[in-house]
Amino acid sequence: MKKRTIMDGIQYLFIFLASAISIISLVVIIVFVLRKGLSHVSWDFLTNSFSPSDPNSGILPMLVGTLYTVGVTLLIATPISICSALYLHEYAKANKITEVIRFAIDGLASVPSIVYGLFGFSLFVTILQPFTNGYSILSGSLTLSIMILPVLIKTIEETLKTIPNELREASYALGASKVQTIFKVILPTSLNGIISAIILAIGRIVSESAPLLLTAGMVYYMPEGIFSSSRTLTTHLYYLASEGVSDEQRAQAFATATILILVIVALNLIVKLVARRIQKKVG
Amino acid sequence: MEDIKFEVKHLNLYYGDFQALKDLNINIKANRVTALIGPSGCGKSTFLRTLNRMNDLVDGVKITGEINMDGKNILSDKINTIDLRTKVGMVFQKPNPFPMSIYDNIAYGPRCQGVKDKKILDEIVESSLKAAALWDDVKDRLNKNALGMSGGQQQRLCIARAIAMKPEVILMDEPTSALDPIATQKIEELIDILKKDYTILIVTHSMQQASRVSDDTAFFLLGEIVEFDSTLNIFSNPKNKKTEEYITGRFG
Amino acid sequence: MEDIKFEVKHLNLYYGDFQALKDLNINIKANRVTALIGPSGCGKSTFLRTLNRMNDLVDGVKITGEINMDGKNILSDKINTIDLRTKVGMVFQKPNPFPMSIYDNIAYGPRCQGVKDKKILDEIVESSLKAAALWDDVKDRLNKNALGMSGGQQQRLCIARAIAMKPEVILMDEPTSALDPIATQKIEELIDILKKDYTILIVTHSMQQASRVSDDTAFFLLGEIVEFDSTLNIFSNPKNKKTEEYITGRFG
Amino acid sequence: MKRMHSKLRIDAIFKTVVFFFTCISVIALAAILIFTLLKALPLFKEVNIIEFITSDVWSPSTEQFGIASFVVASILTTILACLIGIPVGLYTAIFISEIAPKKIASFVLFAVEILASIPSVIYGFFGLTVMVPFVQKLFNIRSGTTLFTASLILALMILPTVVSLSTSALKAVPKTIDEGSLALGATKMQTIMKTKIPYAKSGILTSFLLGLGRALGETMAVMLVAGNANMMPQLIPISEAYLNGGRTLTGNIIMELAYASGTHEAALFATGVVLFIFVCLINIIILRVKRKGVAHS
Amino acid sequence: GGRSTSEGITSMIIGGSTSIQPLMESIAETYNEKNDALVSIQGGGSSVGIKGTEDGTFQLGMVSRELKPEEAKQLDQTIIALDGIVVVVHKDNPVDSITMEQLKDIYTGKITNWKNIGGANKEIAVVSREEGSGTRDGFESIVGFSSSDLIRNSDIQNATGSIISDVSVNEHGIGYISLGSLSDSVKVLKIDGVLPSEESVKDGTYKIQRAFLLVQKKGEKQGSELFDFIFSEEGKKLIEAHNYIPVERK
Ligand SMILES: Nc1ncnc2c1ncn2[C@@H]1O[C@H](COP(=O)(O)OP(=O)(O)OP(=O)(O)O)[C@@H](O)[C@H]1O
Ligand SMILES: Nc1ncnc2c1ncn2[C@@H]1O[C@H](COP(=O)(O)OP(=O)(O)OP(=O)(O)O)[C@@H](O)[C@H]1O
Ligand SMILES: [Mg+2]
Ligand SMILES: [Mg+2]
Ligand SMILES: O=P([O-])([O-])[O-]
Repeated sequence: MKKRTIMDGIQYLFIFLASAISIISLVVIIVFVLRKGLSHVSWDFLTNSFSPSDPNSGILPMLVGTLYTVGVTLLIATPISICSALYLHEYAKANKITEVIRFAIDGLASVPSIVYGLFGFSLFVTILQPFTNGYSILSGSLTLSIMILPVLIKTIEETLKTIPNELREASYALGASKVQTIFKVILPTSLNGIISAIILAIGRIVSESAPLLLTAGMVYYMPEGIFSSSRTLTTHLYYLASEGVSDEQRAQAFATATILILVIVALNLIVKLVARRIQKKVG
Repeated sequence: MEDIKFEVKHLNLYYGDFQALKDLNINIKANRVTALIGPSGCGKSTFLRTLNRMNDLVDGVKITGEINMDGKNILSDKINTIDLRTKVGMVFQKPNPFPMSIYDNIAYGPRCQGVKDKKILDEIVESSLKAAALWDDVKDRLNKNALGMSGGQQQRLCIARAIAMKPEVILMDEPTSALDPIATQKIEELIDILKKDYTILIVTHSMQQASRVSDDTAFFLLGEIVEFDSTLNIFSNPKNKKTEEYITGRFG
Repeated sequence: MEDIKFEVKHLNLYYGDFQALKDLNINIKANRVTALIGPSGCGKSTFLRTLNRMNDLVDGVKITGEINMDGKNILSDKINTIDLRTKVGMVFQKPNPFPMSIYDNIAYGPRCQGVKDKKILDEIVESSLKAAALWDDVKDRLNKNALGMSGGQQQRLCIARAIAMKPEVILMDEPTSALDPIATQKIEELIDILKKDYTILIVTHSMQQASRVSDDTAFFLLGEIVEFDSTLNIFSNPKNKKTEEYITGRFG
Repeated sequence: MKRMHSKLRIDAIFKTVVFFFTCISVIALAAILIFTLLKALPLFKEVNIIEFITSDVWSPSTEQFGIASFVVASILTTILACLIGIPVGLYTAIFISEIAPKKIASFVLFAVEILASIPSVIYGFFGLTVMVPFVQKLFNIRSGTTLFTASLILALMILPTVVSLSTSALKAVPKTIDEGSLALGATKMQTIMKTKIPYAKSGILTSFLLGLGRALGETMAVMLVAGNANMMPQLIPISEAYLNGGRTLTGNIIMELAYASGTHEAALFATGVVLFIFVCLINIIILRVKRKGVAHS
Repeated sequence: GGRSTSEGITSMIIGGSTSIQPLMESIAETYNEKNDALVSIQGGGSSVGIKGTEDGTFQLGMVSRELKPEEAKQLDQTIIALDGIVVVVHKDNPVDSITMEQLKDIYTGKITNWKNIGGANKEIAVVSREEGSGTRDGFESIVGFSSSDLIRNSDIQNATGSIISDVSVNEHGIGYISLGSLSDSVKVLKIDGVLPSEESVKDGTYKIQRAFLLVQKKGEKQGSELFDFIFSEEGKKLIEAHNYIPVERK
């Protein structure tokens, strides 16, 4: 009996230690960024355009560039992934074709982002240049939308799984067609889940850098449309962190990182709220 | 003699390699309540779901034989299942209202058929809820979410939803097994009323319920129908030894 | 008079604000089978799980009153629940073998107690499997994964697993409701054998099962014990009208 | 009747549309594979595949392309990252799913989710300014940009993957399993270690492998802290390997792509292909693990 | 020249060397303002600049190294400025000056401890740029060793800022960067007694220097107004403000 208590105690110790490490790392990173960055964040910083020669310039073009990239990427990826999730969960039979599709989606999920960069660069920037204007928001978004497909498909499929089969059967038993069932029962019921999947995807898009460097380019002007090259907040941060040499640029880097962290925390909070709403609805 | 609603001939059903129904032959009479009883896994639900082709949704199901409904073989490929299901309504074991308002739940079926006129829908909703003895409970909160109702109310809503399609047959798969005694009693009373207008098939695990609500009873065992007769005969004078053992509780 | 195993006094149990057990007073006799019956949600499982403090695991449970097992109040804070649970074994509704070999399943409990000697473990495994009437079925494949067994075998494995702890009491919560008739029969026969050595409490939904296997029966309703008597009396001559209605199937 | 048939036709059309969209994933994966391969092809006119993989001389200026040292560095960082990140992750998952009160558990999970979505550039930035000097002082070595530093950052980055997937695997263990164990007088810790973890084995393993994949594929953060030295890590003693700089496969690509042309560029795409093959191997293992998991439940 | 958008604004994309990028960004900024034009600057690297110019992604490429012969066949080059490559160490490093020979020995691994050149007893941590970098090209060719002779355990960073970060936190470190990117978080070494500055680069006493090029497809005459601006007095001021050395148009 004694020995058991000791063994248990050791395990508990490990568990608390590990959890402490997880939490502390997060706290350290966030504090590190915010402490140095928060003081430089101001309304002007958010609303001024950027100029490498002006230490007091801001990040408005990158905010806009990020919004553009998020918007275009979602516009491309959301319909594709909703359809894919619907196909996989509502239509697909357990056969070879489905297996291939699932393998492809798992494969896409594990392709390193740098390989996406290589691919996007050689296809969208180089070969399709007449259509994408080379380095552009469009090239970046096309690359990213392929990259986030698996996340979106999987999370949406998870939502579809939580819809009890009884609801589908109820609908069919009332003489509804499959399309009617999907549009009147399945999609409305999974709306919250789809929204939180999208918010998760936004997080991915916002934090991605390597593929965007190679496809959306580094122009810091206010983007004029999807054919403009543009920096997102993250590639801007990369630029400041790797090319920034002055103290002012360092400060800007930390401030940009601060904004990024705030955005990320906000997005995660929203996901949580949405998830809670789903739980209420189901439970 | 009463009208025959379903004439089942040599019905076999396979889930992949597993044969769940074995050469069933049975005539279900119109405007009566037929109870399907038998131990777990004997094929009651499977049979019930064959009557509105709900099994089509399951992968790898193979069916042979014939089921003639009013003389037409509903197992034929030519049958439009959507049509069939509007004629053969279904109520499930667990109440499964859609996560929308009570009104929308009832109006769901008609709307899927293309009914758009608000007045007609209003009428359908009211009459269906009345038929399901639910109107008085909910008439003041038709726009509330149906998930806020009690289990018994939800199950009556599901019955109302089926009635709204003006079906000819209502299939019920253990409709009260998730309900408390009082809600169960209400549903049983409702079945008694509904049988005037509808042909009703009900799967139940409760001998008591079968004897209370049904006119005819079919006893299933391992995918076969062992005995089919009037409920009175089955319970008072079973011909088959297995039937007797089952209803007296010696197994199952 | 028989020995009293559990003396329950003024037992109240709350899940948060909801009172699931209301002032229960009952004496469970040793080396007998006591059946707990009653409609769904009446508190049978809750009561059963109080006897081995399984409810401790549920958030927000509050218990008042006393349960004396062999004269010691097992609800006291001082009781070592781990000790208690080795004395009061439990078998669940759905067979829940661990995803490991048959041998390891049985050896699991003793190993958790620190038994390491292979010979002792071998002995325990063999005797427990024999006691659960499973030895002949599995003696040649003790190292096979337990999940490959049939449902009935799995449930007997779970009983063997409980027996391996050499408990004094075995609690069973609807142990056969997931099983087919033949497996059920085997378990019932097993219970009959086990009651010589163990005090057994069994929750069941089947009146037939209660009357077949138990010596005493307690009828629960809405968290209260309505009637507690020998099974014979309860089924042939219930004193309470509710009990009578329930066992004759007029509700529930 | 007319309308009924049109309903069925709409069903069929919709199914086709949905299927078409689903195929995009397959097409995309194939396209990625084909494009990286095509762009890598010119290399193999100059260098044979065996040499490319086994030579540790990478010298674009003399047209010598061998990635052995980068493969070794990738493997080394991935292994150490997993050795640190996986136990910490698994134990944190146990804390979240088994031990912590609900409120604390959801807070820790939330923290972990945030860790997951912090951009890797920030990890790199943090690593460069905090961890690199720290590691240098700690070991009193020439430079803090080492494979060890990279492994630490990677451990942090795979933590969320391991934690969140292991947590869901543990949470998915039916309650009946732990009740079964507790009812046999096992302690809570015995229940977790002896029954829940074996039960959730396939999910937990999958989380490990996905973490491994992430460590292997991570680019930005690693590039910023690993030092990127173009040399074969010295494996004996192992500290020699970890306390020196090194260059991973991903680092090699992002490092040089901007200045590469011709054969050099092809060699970088070929590096991408090798990375891709590694990831595919991991994926196949995951698939195996999942199959096993399905078989036992 | 360049492309014209519908409003008649000249828009042009210039891409390439990340060393020239900051300079060109501020040139473009002023130029755009004055001429109502839309010249945008893309990074990428010298090779990307060359490739991009050849395939039309960029109208002009920024190149911070010498063109290879086969590249020179395709492209016209214009030197727009000179740049000194300065050697930097940690601020607390007592060493102030170094000879070209020592520098070469350090970068090729013959000298591995600061004490050998009058510093503390500390192992030297060499930091270099990546293969293909214009800065590295210039540094190696003037200091006099080839890429494959670089000490193997040298840290490699692919950006000026990263080199500064690396060296600024490491008392063992030594690195080299573009004069225009110099920051006061690191210490500059004299080479053979000469401190790098605009003057010393211009008059040639500071030896490690290279040219910044803009390239375009042979025969094309894009952006001549931009070139006018670069070589105007205002342009030269901008170049000087960045600590580079303006040159005359050739
Ligand atoms: N989708 C399916 N795939 C394979 N086998 C199935 C499927 N559905 C049911 N079965 C099997 O078919 C047999 C009959 O099942 P069915 O659900 O009809 O039984 P039941 O009489 O309704 O039982 P219960 O009383 O438990 O509901 C069972 O052995 C069951 O395991
Ligand atoms: N963890 C819990 N939290 C809150 N309420 C609970 C919890 N577990 C059970 N209850 C409630 O306590 C009451 C008694 O439940 P219990 O499971 O004991 O019933 P039972 O008699 O075993 O029913 P059944 O026959 O359906 O198993 C029910 O109303 C149930 O909803
Ligand atoms: Mg059934
Ligand atoms: Mg219960
Ligand atoms: O960025 P570079 O100037 O070194 O090519």
